[in-house]
Amino acid sequence: MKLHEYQAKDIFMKSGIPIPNGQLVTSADQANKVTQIINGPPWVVKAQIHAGGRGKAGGVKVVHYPYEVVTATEAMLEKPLRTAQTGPEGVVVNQILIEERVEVDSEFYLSMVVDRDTACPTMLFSQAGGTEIETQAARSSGVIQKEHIDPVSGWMPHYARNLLYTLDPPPPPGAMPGLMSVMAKLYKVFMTLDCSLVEINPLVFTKDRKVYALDGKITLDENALFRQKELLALEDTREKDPLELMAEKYHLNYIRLDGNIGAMVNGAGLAMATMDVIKLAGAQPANFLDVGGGANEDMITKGIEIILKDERVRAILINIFGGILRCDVLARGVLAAAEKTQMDLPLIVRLEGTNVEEGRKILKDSGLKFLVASDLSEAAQLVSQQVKG
Amino acid sequence: MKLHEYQAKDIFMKSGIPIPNGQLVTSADQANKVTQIINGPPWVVKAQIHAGGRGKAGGVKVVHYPYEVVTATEAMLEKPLRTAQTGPEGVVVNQILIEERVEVDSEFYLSMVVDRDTACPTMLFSQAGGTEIETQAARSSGVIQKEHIDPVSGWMPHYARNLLYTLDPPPPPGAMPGLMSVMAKLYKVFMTLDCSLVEINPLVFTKDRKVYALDGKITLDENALFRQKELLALEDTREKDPLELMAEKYHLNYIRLDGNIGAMVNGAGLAMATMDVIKLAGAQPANFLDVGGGANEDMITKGIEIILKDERVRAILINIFGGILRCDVLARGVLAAAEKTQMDLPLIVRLEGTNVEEGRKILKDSGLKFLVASDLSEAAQLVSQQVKG
Amino acid sequence: MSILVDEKTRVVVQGITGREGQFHTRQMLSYGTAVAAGVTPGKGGKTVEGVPVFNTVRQAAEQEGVNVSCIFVPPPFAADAIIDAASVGMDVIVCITEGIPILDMVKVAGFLRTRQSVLIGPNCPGVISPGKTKVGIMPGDIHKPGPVAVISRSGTLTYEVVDQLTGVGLGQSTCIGIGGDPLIGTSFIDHLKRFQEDEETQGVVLIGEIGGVAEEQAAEYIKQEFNKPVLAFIAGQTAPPGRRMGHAGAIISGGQGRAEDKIKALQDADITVVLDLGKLGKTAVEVMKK
Amino acid sequence: MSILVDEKTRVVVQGITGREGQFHTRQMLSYGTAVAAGVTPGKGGKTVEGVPVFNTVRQAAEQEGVNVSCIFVPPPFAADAIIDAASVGMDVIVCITEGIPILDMVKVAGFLRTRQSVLIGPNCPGVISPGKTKVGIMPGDIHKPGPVAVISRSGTLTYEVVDQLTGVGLGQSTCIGIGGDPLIGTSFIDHLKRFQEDEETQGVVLIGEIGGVAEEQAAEYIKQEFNKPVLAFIAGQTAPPGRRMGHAGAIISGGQGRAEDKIKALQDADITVVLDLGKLGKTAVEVMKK
Repeated sequence: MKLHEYQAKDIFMKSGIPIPNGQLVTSADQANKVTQIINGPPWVVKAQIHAGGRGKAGGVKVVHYPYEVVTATEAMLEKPLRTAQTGPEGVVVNQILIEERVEVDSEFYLSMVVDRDTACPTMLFSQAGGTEIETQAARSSGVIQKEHIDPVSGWMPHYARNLLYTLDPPPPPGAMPGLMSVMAKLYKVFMTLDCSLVEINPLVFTKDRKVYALDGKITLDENALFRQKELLALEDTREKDPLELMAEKYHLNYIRLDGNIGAMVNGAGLAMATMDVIKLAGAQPANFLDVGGGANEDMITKGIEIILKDERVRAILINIFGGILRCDVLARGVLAAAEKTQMDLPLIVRLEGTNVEEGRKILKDSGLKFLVASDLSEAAQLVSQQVKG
Repeated sequence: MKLHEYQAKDIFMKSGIPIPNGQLVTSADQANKVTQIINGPPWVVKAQIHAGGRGKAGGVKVVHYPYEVVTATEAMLEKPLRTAQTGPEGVVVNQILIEERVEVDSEFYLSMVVDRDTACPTMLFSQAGGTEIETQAARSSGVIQKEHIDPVSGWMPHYARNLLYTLDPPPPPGAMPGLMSVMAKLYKVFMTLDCSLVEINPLVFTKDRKVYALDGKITLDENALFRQKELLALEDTREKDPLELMAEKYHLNYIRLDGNIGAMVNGAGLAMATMDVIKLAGAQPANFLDVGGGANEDMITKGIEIILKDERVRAILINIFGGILRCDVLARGVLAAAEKTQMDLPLIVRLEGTNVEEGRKILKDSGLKFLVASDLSEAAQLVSQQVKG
Repeated sequence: MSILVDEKTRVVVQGITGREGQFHTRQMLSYGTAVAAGVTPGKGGKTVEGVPVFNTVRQAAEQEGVNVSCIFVPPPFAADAIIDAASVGMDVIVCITEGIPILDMVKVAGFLRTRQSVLIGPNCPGVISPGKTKVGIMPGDIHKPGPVAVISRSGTLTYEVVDQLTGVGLGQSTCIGIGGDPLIGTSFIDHLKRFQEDEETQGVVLIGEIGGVAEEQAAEYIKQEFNKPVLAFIAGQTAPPGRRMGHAGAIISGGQGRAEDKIKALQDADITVVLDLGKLGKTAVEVMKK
Repeated sequence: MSILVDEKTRVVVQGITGREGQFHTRQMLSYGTAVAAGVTPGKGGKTVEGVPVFNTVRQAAEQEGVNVSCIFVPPPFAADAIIDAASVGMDVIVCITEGIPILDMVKVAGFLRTRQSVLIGPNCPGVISPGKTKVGIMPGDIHKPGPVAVISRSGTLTYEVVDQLTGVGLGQSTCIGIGGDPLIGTSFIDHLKRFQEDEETQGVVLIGEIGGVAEEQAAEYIKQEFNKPVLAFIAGQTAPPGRRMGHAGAIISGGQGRAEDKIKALQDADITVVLDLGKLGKTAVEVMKK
């Protein structure tokens, strides 16, 4: 679950990580008032969307007159913002953060993730703070320094020193305590809020010798939200695909893709492989849909419904390898969905595994029109023919 | 640093460990008023001293009329209480805790310490709650169950289950959530307050199916008090030996013993060995006094002053093996003390190690009367002769 | 032979009284697995499918001599269950549970560094040594004993693969689902080392997917050290970057974890990579002949 | 030979710019110890007694190839220093610092379980292999090279013992102060095992004190496994129960840690125990003859 910049910064502030003064607005009128309470000029007007790359896309403006705060806000609010990370249709901006501007002396990149190889929370730090850290990282490894935080020791000051003293020249003595403190607090935020990512980019040292988080990004571990209930209120689903939201509600893994073949599969690996096979057969999947290993009849019905809500879909491929999910359960779910909706799209079904005979029989006896595939390659060929023909 | 029962219980309460309602009083008048706010009769009147064994010594009374609360308070307050742990002179009671009484169904023993062998925080639990856990433990091992809490995992519910399901019969289902919760919270208190001991004895399950800590004992790790500043205010030094208090102030390790030979040594091991040698020579040490490896002149002076304040002392043995503490520094400290006080007790000095010649010369040239011993056995013989003769 | 589990394996099911625990205990028993004990706190003394239930893993181990645990407890309690099982000294711990918070797994991984237990999973179908024992949730009847080992990050995809293998006459020595989470107890390499030593295993099918660099590492290891035939498949060739594809660990991020890189690494190590899953069985016949 | 440290040892002093760090760096250098680097955060680039100072242990290790650390940093920062040194892979870490919170040492002990570093201390005088190198704060000149090893929980008491040994003509192979805290990096047994293998060491003097059961464990180990002569001394025969005798670890509590029990355990293992410290040297001459 992604948080907005303003939400991340609010968490930073409460955790003792300094941030510039700022105020969230959702109208030009509010923006006008904010110029009276936030230090300026200049001010920074920042579109609040979950995607990165805002700066280059015009989602961050530095302005020098109060009226410019208002016009900049008006220019962004309720309009789609297209960044390198949003896709071509962009994302509609619903909220704007207006901040004082601080005078930057030096910029750093600082973040925390869990490293898969070492199974350790890991802090990443770079002198190359700014907008393009990911491409920089890709280009020259070594630009980003890593420190694995041992789960027994927890945070210790030497982790911060190991990162900071890699800088050449080392940070000015005046910056050390502030930077070390931010690192310790970032670790604490990461651990106590069950984050999967916390990022400050840039973390800056200002000309008046203070340390600030100028931007903030937090992604929460959705598996841990059961013990982070107070963070649930921070969810902003307005940027999400409506079908993905619907799928979440029914605990289905659905991801919208660019093609026109609706696919429903049990198990993530098999679902990915099914997408791949569809593509190999010359068609394009409209979605990834994993109903899970333990799906029940209702979840199958909902899965079909979601696929049918997608108007681009021209044919449906159901690929089930029965394990926990029995094929007869699947068959009943498909029938229920077919009854509820008017399913008139070509349907290709490939069933295998537990109770496969019973499942096949239920479908056959139902009068529902569908094609049976005996294996996965054949299923992909059949569905591909449907959309080509 | 030991806390009183009422202080431990206050910490328990703030941590979510249930305790009986109670109120601390320091006068009979306050005791009288308390009967109106604490549920009763009956009430429990408990002397607040650091030593254990109060129950058997008459330091805990259950009373049934308000006037008895007052008389019980009067009977204890400002009087010495002698328990098996106080020594024959007892400890003066300055504070009384008055509590409601809960109806006990079953009693348990629960505590946490750091286990030296495994280097793990360790929870101890026993069905045999009550007053005599230490002797019981000594008598039959196995009565107390131990669970080592791994420093990576921290607290986890299975630690509690491993302890609780050793009970035979297992605790009533109604008691499990309460007992598990107390265990989790006890662990948290132990870790977050840097305790060296937290003990609840007895932890009870009441007839109305609630769990309470009926008594509480907390000892804080003095090495960690630098980061537990708010706990410093809980120190009650009134029960301490005045000379020990004075020594603490000067960062000297002083412990009052029963004999009449004042001993000053650098290093704890050598100080213990010196006590042992004094005893082997037929005399008794009046104290353990370790001035530490890095003592300065002033600390030596203070050490001598503390020894001289003890009126039982009839002779002094100084045993220094110069390492970090140089013998010349010691000699100057002794002279300074001799000047400040009128030291007229027999003094035996045994010096060895760094700058020993210079140290010996300083003492010799000072005109101070003292005997020099060439080795430790001789030093002990000499000092022993002084008190025998 | 076989690795990790065999006919001597005695299983304790943690979470045996839950819906899934009960169902799969029945399935395992009917496959012939020696499910010797179950654990559900507070349900000690009951039985499930004739299997005695204990309050703690320790009691189950003491009284029934179990050496392998199969965990079905819900995500909030799963790390506790794994650490409990490891404390008691289980040789192998199979954790089926999906959705464990990643910081819980950081603790588990740290804890396991000082213990001997091998953790399979979490978020995995388990381990089966066909004809000997099954510890997990895979459909037993698609397997048959034989010389091919399977290591996979996936569940149903593994069943698909095994079904094809069995279909072309290639039985299996041991099939392991290592799990679809970013932090899992064992890597491909851990098991490749075991299969290298396992005389019954004549070749390995390795089923990877997007996310992480485990397949790249396995490729490097195979190139340097492994001398039995290997066939690989990588799911997610068409997956978009930045999205978790069902499995928490199946995500391309920071330029890492793409299927094409994994396929290239495997091919560079002279490993045959099947691109069309439907053809895996047939290709396996050829590869395993080598 | 000798154990832990020798003429090849290259030392980094953590906390080199502090009062004690500076003083003992000078002392170690004058004994002949190769103090190759110092660490004090923020003081990188300076020198102390000609020794280059670095901001981090990592930098010191990379640039000066040190393999043993000697720690003089104050108690609140000592656990950080130990873990830092262990992360960088020091072979031996000698922590002189007294007064480290015990829960910090719980962390340190947990951390070290997965690392190779040997921690000596904390709250110890250090390690000396006379004539070769000294890593610690003991007065070097009372030592002389020879066949007797010393392992002790104490500081000045060890100097007393070494002085007597040297006085009776018994030189030392390696003398180790393992530390006076309840949680320390190594036990008597850890070093007995090393001395067992060390050809130069012909006998061991073991200096214990009240508190814990390390001496009892050592007695058992010696009885079972150790075949060189051992002489023991236990301080605190007259110490009252329930009081910490200077050392945080020197306390009789819960009926455990009494000198008499330790002495009995040692004697039961056929180990000569000196009761009068003044006679240790002479007794050592007899015992080491065996």
